[in-house]
Formats: sequence, structure tokens, C-alpha cells
Amino acid sequence: MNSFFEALIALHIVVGAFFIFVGSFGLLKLPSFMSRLHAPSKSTTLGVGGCLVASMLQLWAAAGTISVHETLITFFLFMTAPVTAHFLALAYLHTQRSIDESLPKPSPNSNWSTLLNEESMTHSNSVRISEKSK
Amino acid sequence: MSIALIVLLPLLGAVFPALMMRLGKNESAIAASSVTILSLVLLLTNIFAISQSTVPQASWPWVPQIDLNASFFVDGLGLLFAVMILGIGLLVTVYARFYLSPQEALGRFFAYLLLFQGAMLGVVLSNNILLLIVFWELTSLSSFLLIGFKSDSQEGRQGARMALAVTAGGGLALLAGMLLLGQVAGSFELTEILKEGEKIRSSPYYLSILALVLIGCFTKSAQFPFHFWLPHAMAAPTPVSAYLHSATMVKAGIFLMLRLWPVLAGTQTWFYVVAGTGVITMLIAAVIALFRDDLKSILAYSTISHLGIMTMLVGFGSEMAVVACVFHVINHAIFKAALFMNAGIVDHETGTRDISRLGGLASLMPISAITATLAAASMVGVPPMNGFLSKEMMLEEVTHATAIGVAWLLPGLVMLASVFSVAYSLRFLLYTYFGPVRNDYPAKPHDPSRGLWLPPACLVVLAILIGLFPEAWAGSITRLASDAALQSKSPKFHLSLWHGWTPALMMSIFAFGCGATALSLYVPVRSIWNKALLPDAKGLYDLSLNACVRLARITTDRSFNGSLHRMLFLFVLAASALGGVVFARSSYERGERELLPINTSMFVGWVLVIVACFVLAWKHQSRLIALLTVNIVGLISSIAFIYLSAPDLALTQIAVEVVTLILMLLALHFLPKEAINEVISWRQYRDIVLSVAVGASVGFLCWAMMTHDFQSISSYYIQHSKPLGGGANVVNVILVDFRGFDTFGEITVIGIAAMAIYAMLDGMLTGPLSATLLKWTSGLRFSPNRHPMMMVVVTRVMLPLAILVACYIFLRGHNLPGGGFIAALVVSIALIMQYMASGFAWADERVHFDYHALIGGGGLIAAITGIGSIVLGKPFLTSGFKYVDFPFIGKVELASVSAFDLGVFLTVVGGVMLALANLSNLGRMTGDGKQ
Amino acid sequence: MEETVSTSPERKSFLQRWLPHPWTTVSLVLLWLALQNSVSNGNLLVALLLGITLPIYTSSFWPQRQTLRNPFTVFELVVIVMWDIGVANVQVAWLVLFKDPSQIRSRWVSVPLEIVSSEALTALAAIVSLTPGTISSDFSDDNRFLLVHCLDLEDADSLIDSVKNRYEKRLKRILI
Amino acid sequence: MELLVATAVAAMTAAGIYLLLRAQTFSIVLGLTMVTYAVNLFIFASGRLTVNQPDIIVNPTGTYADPLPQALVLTAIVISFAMTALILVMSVRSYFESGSDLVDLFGPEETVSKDRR
Repeated sequence: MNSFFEALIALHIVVGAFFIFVGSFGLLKLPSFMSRLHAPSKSTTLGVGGCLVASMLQLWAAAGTISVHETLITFFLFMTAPVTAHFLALAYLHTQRSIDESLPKPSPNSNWSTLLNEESMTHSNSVRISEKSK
Repeated sequence: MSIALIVLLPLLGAVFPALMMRLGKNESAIAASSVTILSLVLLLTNIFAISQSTVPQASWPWVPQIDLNASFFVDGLGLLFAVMILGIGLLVTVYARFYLSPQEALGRFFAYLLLFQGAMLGVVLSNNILLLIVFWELTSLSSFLLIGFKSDSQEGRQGARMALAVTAGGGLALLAGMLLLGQVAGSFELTEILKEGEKIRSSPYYLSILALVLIGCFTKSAQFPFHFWLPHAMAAPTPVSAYLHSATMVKAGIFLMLRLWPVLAGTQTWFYVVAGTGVITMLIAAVIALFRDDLKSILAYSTISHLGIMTMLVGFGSEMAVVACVFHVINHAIFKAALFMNAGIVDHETGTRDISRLGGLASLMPISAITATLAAASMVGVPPMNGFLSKEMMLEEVTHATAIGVAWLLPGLVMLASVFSVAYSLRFLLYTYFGPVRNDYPAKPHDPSRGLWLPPACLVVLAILIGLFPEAWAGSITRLASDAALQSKSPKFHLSLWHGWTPALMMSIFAFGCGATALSLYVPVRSIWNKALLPDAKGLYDLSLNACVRLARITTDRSFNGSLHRMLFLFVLAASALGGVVFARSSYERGERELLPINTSMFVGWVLVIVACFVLAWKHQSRLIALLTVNIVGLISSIAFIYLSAPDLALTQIAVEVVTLILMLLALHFLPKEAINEVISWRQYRDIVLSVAVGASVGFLCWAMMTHDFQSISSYYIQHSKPLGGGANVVNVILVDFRGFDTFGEITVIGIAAMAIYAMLDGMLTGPLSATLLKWTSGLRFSPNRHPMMMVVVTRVMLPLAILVACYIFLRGHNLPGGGFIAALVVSIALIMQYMASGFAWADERVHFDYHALIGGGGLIAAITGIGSIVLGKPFLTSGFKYVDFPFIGKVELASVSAFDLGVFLTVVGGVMLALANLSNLGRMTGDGKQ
Repeated sequence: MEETVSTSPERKSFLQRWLPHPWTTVSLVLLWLALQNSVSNGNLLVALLLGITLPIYTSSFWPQRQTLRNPFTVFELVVIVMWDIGVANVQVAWLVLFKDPSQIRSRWVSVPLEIVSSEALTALAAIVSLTPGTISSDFSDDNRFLLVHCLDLEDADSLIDSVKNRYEKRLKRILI
Repeated sequence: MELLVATAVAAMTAAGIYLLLRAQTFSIVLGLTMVTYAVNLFIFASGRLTVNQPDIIVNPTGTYADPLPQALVLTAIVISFAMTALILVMSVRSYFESGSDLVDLFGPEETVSKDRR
């Protein structure tokens, strides 16, 4: 494995590590829950991405086979990470009902789905999904 | 062959009378007696052979491993006892036919009687001492059945239990003794053992053999310390008392001592122990017999006394004493059986056995009076009767024996005992048959039917005949028996009525006189006796029994009062204590295997685990933290598996981790949320100490194990995994191929567990609990947006992808980390996501698979692959594989193992889904499910 | 409460029944080849086999049929998103490391949406969440507004228009 | 490295057993899971720890991680999952049947906070 590849791999690992560090540091530093929520998205995207690219290169350089598994991992990661972030936000909205007033109302007669007070809700959200997309 | 038949005939024939009972009492009696007669005839065919002193033998291997073979032989001693058993058995059968009242189950009685007869014959005729013990225990059992025949009577049951406890206990000691004897003698066959006399007497085990065998004999023959069960056995019907507890069963002990005489006798210990016990029993029993009021109880104690006489004679160790003992065995059986039957007649006619309410029956029942007088005369030892002869011989022997240097001690004691025996015999006779005729008998006495008085009459006639012409009638049989017992020519002796004015004659006349005078002074003597406080053996027995029961109850109450905590605590304590003990004894030196270097990331993982354990133990009551920490530990252990080169394990661990988390969350939804503030009592500190101790010891054990090298056995698997199993992934090949059967068992376990879970949950939905379920609410506030759209869409997009990945893992399992389990778990997680994202009903409707069918199908497929190999002639679950070259695709490996793996896959998916789906379904049925 | 979608009784066209989700089949084939890490005849055959059979079973879970139009815009969208992730990551990194927390002005923004189908909405929300600095937290009950939380933002409009014309415009071309 | 694994097993067993002796059914289930992890690690460690050994047979004569304990532990993991599920459902059912998730802790007379009983 010539030194060029090694340098490249090392670079990717360092970049990945840096972003993961930033992510975890952000968890410590940022004040409110929602702002802290941003930190993990950083580490899941570039951080892990960097490491995966590094391992791909390493495999390619060492074993000569282009392994596509790493891209699969990134693909699956990009599909599932937003859902976790979305759920954490939903949970935050649901539990902190009396949150700060800065939350804008979407439109005069509608409200955010988790904040609908139970009485006004006629039928479940999922039914609405199906009608809309039929 | 015929010898074994003698023993087996009564045993197998026992069913015959019970069946014939359907036709009537006579037929049943005839059936029983015919079996006995047949057996007797078979026995007598051997007399000619025995007289030529050739001992007929027969032997079959029964349990060769412990060299217990069914070997029988008939020698003189065996012949004598067998004749006695069958002869008296015949008479008792006839007697019982008329004695038992109509409503009593005669058929069952005869069946038990024949069972006992067979067992007793087995004891006297068996050549293998282990076989002898089998029959010995059988006699105890049959006596238990017979004593407790009248199951409604309380003291009958109690007497039976006591008899069994004592005789069977003795049997145990005897078994131990016989085993030792067999070891020392080198063989379990009596014919060999009897030749090894010197070797056994000189072997270090002689004393223990002697003690154990004697305990067996003394318990069976009711000798002094163990005599108390016989009087309580009198609760049995009289025929049983006449047969078992006078003539045959109680003689088994005497028989065994005679049988082993050439081997065990001849030492001072034998003399003192056996003769001593004999004398003491004779004296004490005779004294007690004088003061008993129940007829059968008098006879019981007199039997004990006479057994004492026989034990004493065997104990003397001289050959003439053995002859005297054999002769007395015959005589005692005859007159005692007659007396018992007579007592039965009295009880049958007058309705009572209490001697104080009897008297003057002679004029009312002349025939039974005559037989009673003659039999009692024989027991006392009056000249024309056979009793006199054996008494003379007994007294003769006593005068020669000197105990502990004091010549007169033994004769004195014997004299005293005979005085008492004369007294109680006369009392038995006079107080029932002579004296004033009373009018308050419960029933009108008159002579019984012929069937009742004939059997005792025969016996009495026999007694007179032996008395008058001893040599003609009993001479030859006695000589044969004593030769067999001594295993050598018995000394020259001549049975005759008159021996001249020998000291023995003087002693017996003197004894008779004193006895008569003692009887006349009966009333004052009786009052002294009543005031004397005597230890009641039965009381002691009951006392010890109750004490054991109380002790047992105390220990269980104190240790297990139903609290799970205490049980678990004791369990863990006991386990670790056991480990500690074993460890303390073995020496431990540090293993020399070189250790792996510590890798930093593993160190971080280790710190996390330790902290997680501590936090978990400390904050286990807040559910979120507890769950998190358990999962941290799980994930880190899977990372450790990866690091320690076990990829398969890591995959399974992570998948199981996820499914367990989902499961716990589902369960937590229902369990109460608020924690209980456990009062920090000393109990909690005790738990901490125990758990830390156990943890440390387990850790130390693990450390000790890992530092020592070991010779791994898995090299076999590594070599043969590719050639035999066809797969490079050794772990998977082991799982589905080498240990396929184990995996097959395992998937059934998963199936069963899932079924159990389904049953429990379904029981809640349909059972009485459904009401409480409906009223129950989780107390959580639900967000109106039950199915967030993002989650719904992503899970639906992911489903096909996840199943594809599962197929990938499944197919690569044989050569690379993967396999049925992991694939199944991936699919289950994908499916359960559907339930969580889009609701139970929506998802369940679309799954189209019935999970029960999945479990069953998976198991079936796995079984079929297994049976398939049987069809091909190989053992269950051997796998076959071959490489097929498809034109277009290239080399493909077809392995039967993948079918088995498919079975595993389906069962695990079915199992996991059944558990998780139903648990989530439960939520819909509760109060907050209806929102 | 439950989804009452009943698959329509009228007979589905051949294509509809056997190839319910063409794009899923394509992605499955690609995924299989990627998993096998080698393209050989055998793998291709198995990929096709699985690609066709699996969606038949899972289609019941995904009733709506999505027609994916002009795939080039998909490629274009992916590139843009990748680029945005890179840039935004650096910005947020700088922000997190050097800016003191009191000055970070994080605020909620409500973004009006034109796209309708749930897949498109989910894709948009995912993209928004992936680009650091913005997290899509909720949809309005009528799915016409997306609530986004931004870590540090001066004015809402710049975010709204960047979201709309960079992502939503392209998404509209791919999915309705 | 062996020391780490040994102490980890020790800690897990200690925590597990402590939890087993607690009052609530859920703690007992967690305790049992911890003990299961400890036992699995223990059995795995009986094959002696090896680092980055190929588990896939390239040449049968090479040195390998001991596959047998791995196979045993794999079976153990799956079965312990089935048993954990069983106990959990049992605890849920016993909660609904008896109305409280308290294990009959110290026997009737002992001191669990009165109000909670």
C-alpha cells in the first residue's frame, strides 16, 4: 500500500473523528434541548461518513476489492437518522406543552399535529394520510 | 426346574383364588389349597434325592451385572422349613375358609396368603443370598398386607405400619450384611459361602457382618430390643397370626441363623450376643405373657419366649444345641399354630378374647377344650407330648453351656423362664376352659363347625405321635435338617421319650411345681406387676416417630416460608458456599497462559460496563435508567464479542438486544410506573454483601479459568467443518450440522415459550381478567398523532429492504457469519416495526401469516430434513451437500443443512412475532386502547 | 382509529399485480448486488428473483403506488443535498466551537408546503433534518406546514425560500 | 484483557444477583438478564480469549478462535431471550392477577413501605 493511499485514509479518519468530536462537544455546550438535538445529526452525517470512506479506501488499497457495503451503511443511516431526530423533536413538543411562545402557529384554523388537544381531534392522523394520498 | 416352580407356584397362583372368589368361598379355598398341595407334592419329589445327600440345584442368571442370579437349592434344612410352611399353610387355608366372616374378602386374603407362602419358600430355598433378601423383604411386605387386612380397624393399620417399619428396617441392615458377606466370601452363592467359614470368621469385616445379619434376624424373629411389633401384629385376623406370627415368618430369623451357622457361629461373640439375647428375650417375654389378658397377646409373648429359646440354642454353638433347636422349631410350630387356632375358635364362638371374661368353656365346647388342653400340655412340656421332648433336649443343652465362667447362671435363668412359661400356659388353659361357667358371654358358645376344629386337631394328633414315637416320625427329618445346617454329619442322637432320671427331668418337674404354685398365688403377683412401672416399647416407638415429624416441620417452616426472596437468597448462598468449599480444598496457583494486551477501546468499554452495573444496581427502580444500563451492557458485550473474534455472536447479540428492548418496553407499559421506596433494612445490606461475594467469586473463577491453558476439543470441528459440513463458518456448521439435534431441541424450546406466552396473554384477553384489563389505564398521556407519518413511511420503505438483508444473511450463513437465527431476528424486527408504526390491527391484517403455523411449519421442516437422512439410512439429522454446476449461474452449493436452517428461521420468526405481536395486542384491549 | 384502507376490489392490471413497486424492485436488485459485492450471473438471477417476489408480499404494507418521474433530478437533488450537508456541517462546527452559547439564536420556523404525497413530505423532512442546523420536528395536522427548528438563523424567510426552491422544487418534479 | 473480562463478569453477576433479590418483578427480570449476559460471557471466555482470529476456515491447520463455546453461547443467547420474554409476560400477568407487581418479598411480616403494599 503506497504512502499516498495511507495519507488519504488518515485524512478521512481525522476528518471523521473531528466531526464526531464536534457533535459530542456540541451536546455538552449547547444550552436548550432542541439545540442539543442538532449535535448528533452532525456526527451521523460527515463523521461516520468520513470513517466509512476511509475503510472503503483501506479495503480497496489493501485487498483490491471495491467494497460497496460502506455505501450501504451510509444509505441506511441517511434513511433512519432523520426519523430518530424527528421523534425526539415530537417527544419534546409533546411533553413541553407549555413551551415558549416562539412556536408559530401553522395557520389560523389548524395546529401542529402533536399539539392538537385530544377533544378536537376527530379521527386519527393516519386516516388522513391515506385519504390524501389515494 | 421343579425347584423354582415350588417357589413360583404360590407367587403366581396368588391370583387364582382371587379369581375363583367370583364362584364362591369354597371354590376360592379349594383353589388356594390346590396351589399349596401342588407345591408340596413338587417339594416331596426331591426327598429321595436329598436322602441320598445330593442337593438338587437350579440356577438362572437374573441380573448378571450385580451377579444376582435366581438360583435355588433344596437341602435338609430347606426341606424341613418348606414342608412346615406348606403343611401349616394348607391347614390355615382350610381354617381361614370357615373362620373369615362372609363380608370379608376371602379371595384377597388367600391371594395375600399365597403371596406370603411363595415369599417364605423363596427365603428358605434360595441359594443366592441377594435373592434371599428379595424374598425376605417380600415376606415383610406380605405381612404388612396381611396385618392390615382389616383396613378399617385403626390399630390394624398402625400394627401393620409398625411391623413393616421394624422388619423392613432390619431387612436393610441384612442387605448390607449380605453384601459384605458376599464380598468377603467372594461369591453370593450359599453353596460357596458355606465352605468359606474360616476365611469369613478371620476377615476384619466379620464383626460388622455378624452385627448386620443379626439385626436382620432379631427384627424378623422379634428378639428382645425389637420384639414390640409382634404383639401389635395380633390385630391381624387369627389365621394370619396362626400362620405368620407363630409358625413361619417369625422363624425366618432362626432359619437364617441356622443357615449361616457354619459360617458365623463358633466365636465367643456369637455365643454371647446370640445366646444372651435369646435368654433375655425368653425370660422377659415369659414374664410379660403371664400378665396379659388378651388370649392372642399371651400367645404372642409366648411365641417371643419360645423364639428366645431357639435363638439361645443356636447361640450355644454346640452341634447338639443345633439339633435341639431344629427339633424345637418343628414342635413349636405344631403346638403354637394349634393354640392360635384354638384361640381363634374361642374368639369366633364367644365373641371375645379377653381372658378375664372367659372361663368354664370346657363343658360348652368339649372338642376344642380337648385340643386346647393337649396343645397347652405340649407347650408346658408334659411327657406324652412332643413339647416335653424338645424341652428335655433344651434343658440338657443348657446344663452343658457355661456362660462367663459361672456354671449355674444360664440354667438358673432358664429355670426361671420355664417356671413363668408353665404359669402362663396353665393360666391360658385353666382360665378359659375350666372354672365356673359364666352366663355373660357376648355370644352363645358351642363347638364350632368341623372346618374350624379339625386343623388344630390334626396338629395335636401329630404332636402326640411325635411325642410317643419321636424317632419314627421326626427322627429322619431332624437328622437331615441338622446335617444340612451343620454342613457336616450331626452327632449320634436318639430321640426317645424316656432318658432315665436325668437332671433335665428333675429341672422340668421342679419348674412344673413352681409354675403351678405361682399360678395359685396369681392375684397378689398380678397386683405387684400392675404397680411396677415398665417402659412400654410401643410408647417409645411412637415418641421417636412424632419427634422426627416435628423436626421436619420446624426445618421447612423456618427455611421456606413461601417468600421468593428468602428462597433465592438461600439458593445463591448454598451454591456459592458449595463452590467455596470445593475451592478451599483445591490448591490454586496462577495459570501460566500469557495474557492479551489491554486495548484502549476495550478499556473504555470495560469502564462503561462497570459503571453501568453500578448505576443499574443503585437506580434499578427508575425504569428508564435501568433499561438503558442493561442495554448498554448488552451492546458492549456484543462489541466485546466482535473484538474477541466472534462475529456470529455479536450479530445475534445485537439483534436479540433490540428485540429484548422492544419486549421490555411493551411489558413496562403495563407494569406499575412508580417505584416502591424500599426501606433500607439490614436485609438490603445482606443482599449487597451476598451479591458482591458471589460476583467476586464468579469473577475469580473466570480469571482462574482464563489464565490456565487447556486442550481444546474443537480441533475436530475445525478440521471437519469444511469437508464434512460443507461450510467454512465453523460456528454455524456446528450449530446446524454437528450439533443439529441440539439446535432442533432449541427451536422447539422457542416455539413452546412463544406458545406459553400466547396462552398466558390469550387467557387474559378471554378469561376473567378481561374486565380488569378494560378498566386498567396506563396513566400516560397519549399524543393525538398516534402514527407519525415519517415513521410510517420509512418503515414501509425499509420493510422489503430489511427482508432482503435477512435473506442475504440467511444464505451466506454457511460460509460467513450469519445463519437462520440472525436472519429470523432481522425479519422479526422489521415486521414488529410495522406493528409499532401503523398500529396492531393494520399490520396484523397484512401479515397474512399465522404465527402458530410458522412455528409448526418451521419445526416440521427441520424434522423432515432430520428424518430425510434416516430414510437414506444414516442417523437422524446427518447432512448431505454437493456442488451443482448450473449452466448459466455457475457453482451452487445445495446443502440439506440450509433446509434445516430454513426450519430454524421460520420457527424463530414465528416464536418472536407471536410473543411480541400478542403483547402489543394486549395494549388495544386495555382502557386507554379505546381512545 | 385504524387505517381502513381496503385494497380496491376492481381487478388490478397485470403489471400492477406482479410488479407493484417497480422502483422497489430496482432498488432491491441494486441492494442485493451491493450486498454480494460482485456482479455474476448467479447473483443477478437471485437479485431479480427476490426483487420481484418480495415487493409482492410487502406491497400490502405499502398500498400507494408511487410513480417516480425523471430520475435525473433525483441525482441532481442528491448532489445538492450532499453539498449542503458538507457546507452546513462546517458552519455548525465553527458555530459550536467558537461562538459562546448565549449568542446562539435558535428559533422555530413554519415552512408552508405544496407537495402532497406522504413519501415526498417524508423525503423533504429527512433532507431538512440531515442538513445540520435545521431539524424538522412536526407537520401541521393537515400536512400543509412543516415546523423546523433552526440552530442559528437571522430571518425565517431566507430559510423558507432556500428550503422551497432548493429542495421542494426538485422534489415536486420527482414525486407529486 | 482477561482481567477486564473477568471483572466485567464479576460486576455483571453481582448486579444481576442483587437485582434478583429485589422486591419488584421487573427488577428480577432485569437481574436475570444481567446474569444471563454474565454467564454467556463466562462460557464464551471458557474458549480462552483470542484476538482477530479468522472464524472462517481458510486453512484447517491455522489457529482459530474456539468455535464450540461460541456455538453454545449463540444457542444460549437465543434461548435466554425466549425465557426472558416468558418471565416478562408472567410478571405482567401476575401484575394483573394480583394487582401488585410486588414479589412476596420478605414474607408477610417484613418491611416494604406500607403504603405501597
